[in-house]
Amino acid sequence: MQIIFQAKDKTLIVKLIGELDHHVAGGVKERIDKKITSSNLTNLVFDFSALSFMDSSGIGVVIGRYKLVKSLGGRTVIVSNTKSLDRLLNIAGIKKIISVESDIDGAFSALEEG
Amino acid sequence: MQIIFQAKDKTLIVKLIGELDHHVAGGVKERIDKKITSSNLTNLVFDFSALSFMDSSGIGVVIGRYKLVKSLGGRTVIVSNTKSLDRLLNIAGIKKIISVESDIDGAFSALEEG
Amino acid sequence: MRENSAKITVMSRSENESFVRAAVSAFVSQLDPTLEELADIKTAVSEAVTNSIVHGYAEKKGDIMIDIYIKDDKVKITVTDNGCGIADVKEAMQPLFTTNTDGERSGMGFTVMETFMDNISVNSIVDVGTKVTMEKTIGLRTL
Amino acid sequence: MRENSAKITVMSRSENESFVRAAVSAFVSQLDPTLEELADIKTAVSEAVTNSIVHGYAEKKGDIMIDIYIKDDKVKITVTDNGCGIADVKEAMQPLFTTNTDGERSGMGFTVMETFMDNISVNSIVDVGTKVTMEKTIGLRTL
Ligand SMILES: Nc1ncnc2c1ncn2[C@@H]1O[C@H](COP(=O)(O)OP(=O)(O)O)[C@@H](O)[C@H]1O
Ligand SMILES: Nc1ncnc2c1ncn2[C@@H]1O[C@H](COP(=O)(O)OP(=O)(O)O)[C@@H](O)[C@H]1O
Repeated sequence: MQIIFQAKDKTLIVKLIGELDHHVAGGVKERIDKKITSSNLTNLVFDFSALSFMDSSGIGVVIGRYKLVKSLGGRTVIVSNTKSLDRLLNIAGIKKIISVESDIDGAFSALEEG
Repeated sequence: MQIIFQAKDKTLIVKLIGELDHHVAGGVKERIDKKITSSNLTNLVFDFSALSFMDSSGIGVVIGRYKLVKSLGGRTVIVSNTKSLDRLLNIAGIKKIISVESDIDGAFSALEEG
Repeated sequence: MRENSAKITVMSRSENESFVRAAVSAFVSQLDPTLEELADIKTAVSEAVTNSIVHGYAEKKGDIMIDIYIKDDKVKITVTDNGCGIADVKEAMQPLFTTNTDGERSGMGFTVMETFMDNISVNSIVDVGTKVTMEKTIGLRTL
Repeated sequence: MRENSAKITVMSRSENESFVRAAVSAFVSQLDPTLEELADIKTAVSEAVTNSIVHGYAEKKGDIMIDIYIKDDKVKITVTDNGCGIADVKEAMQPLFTTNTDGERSGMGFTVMETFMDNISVNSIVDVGTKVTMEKTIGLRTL
């Protein structure tokens, strides 16, 4: 699992490349949490456009980070454009609490509207 | 296994795409033999540049076709550009009887020299 | 396609989650599934195998058996462990139910399996183990 | 990487040759091999599995067991069948030797296994079966 961090305005963009499963979930959580708590960035964008696999372990990653960012006064948005991932986010009820956009521009629009 | 046949001058070019193993070898032999015997083409070029896998079952495919073409008065040349395939052709002693070229142009030069 | 089967046994190590997904995916490919069907199956299998590692064996080590059986356009997959077992299967299968206390698990594993496969059944005996059976028909369009 | 192992059992059907290659490849990937090392291993395993199908079981059906064991930078793979066995293993391993009569086989299977792996050993008992054990160290540069 490769993680690319990028900062834009007050938002941290976390791009995950590869397969997000239970095996890598712990490390991914740790690295993202470190980045969030050590920066002054408020919002979080999960960029899942380069994710080739995710199961419910990834749901845990998303929800935990959503809660952390919320406790710091920020908002979370997900970028996703694959059907399987979309269904997973739907089943897990993620879409009710986090908006899912098809690209980064959409994500920033959603943050601004928010 | 996908097979693409192409004729150029008096030469039949057989391009194999995918994995050449025992499972597909029988069908591949049959289709190539049919093409050779039903056409007036003399020489054979095996284009292995799009082959993602080959084991000794492929050696059987090559040797059998080499013999058939030879019996009809023609010559056989192989196009190959991967290291693993090169080693396989080496071990099997194919390189002593069939010239192996890195591209189609090289294959036709080899046929002309022949 | 008549019928074909394969059995995979791995140690309960999380490295093997991706291996099992890749292996199951390679075997099921014989049925020429769509990328989405393949993703569904990989996700469901990943949930079951992860459960055997995380819950079934927890800190211990043991074997996980994955049986794949295909017949015509149907695939049947069982994931079996000899772990701690589940006392109340019905409760365990409720969405959001989890016995995990550190907040790492979402409690959505069984729900994902149920949604991504056509049907799933769970057999479990406490201290003996758990067997999850999942089936899916390939090429079945949801209307 | 400490150690890890997996066991795959398939029916002796030629469709399973590509499945076993894909599965072994996915498991061995844990050692981060080069593409060439992976191709070597896939080729050697493909030879052994094909032999079990073509020679070991011939027209009959039976199971083929593939055991993969990795430790540090070493991979050990055994391919076992309960087929007809080999009467004279030394002779069978000679380059170009084949009992195949219709000219379909090249007699180079064992030679390929020997060349692409660091070492190979063959245990066989007539009417009981054959077990081929192959080892390779990953990251070992040939000088
Ligand atoms: N193989 C298993 N062995 C023992 N318990 C299991 C197994 N699979 C599931 N469980 C139990 O069922 C509960 C619900 O599982 P699941 O829906 O996958 O959610 P999660 O894995 O996120 O907890 C688990 O928390 C666990 O208590
Ligand atoms: N698993 C096996 N069971 C029985 N006989 C085998 C097995 N593997 C190899 N053999 C015997 O050894 C011979 C040589 O094998 P190999 O070098 O792979 O060449 P090929 O498969 O082309 O014949 C085979 O022709 C066969 O007689």
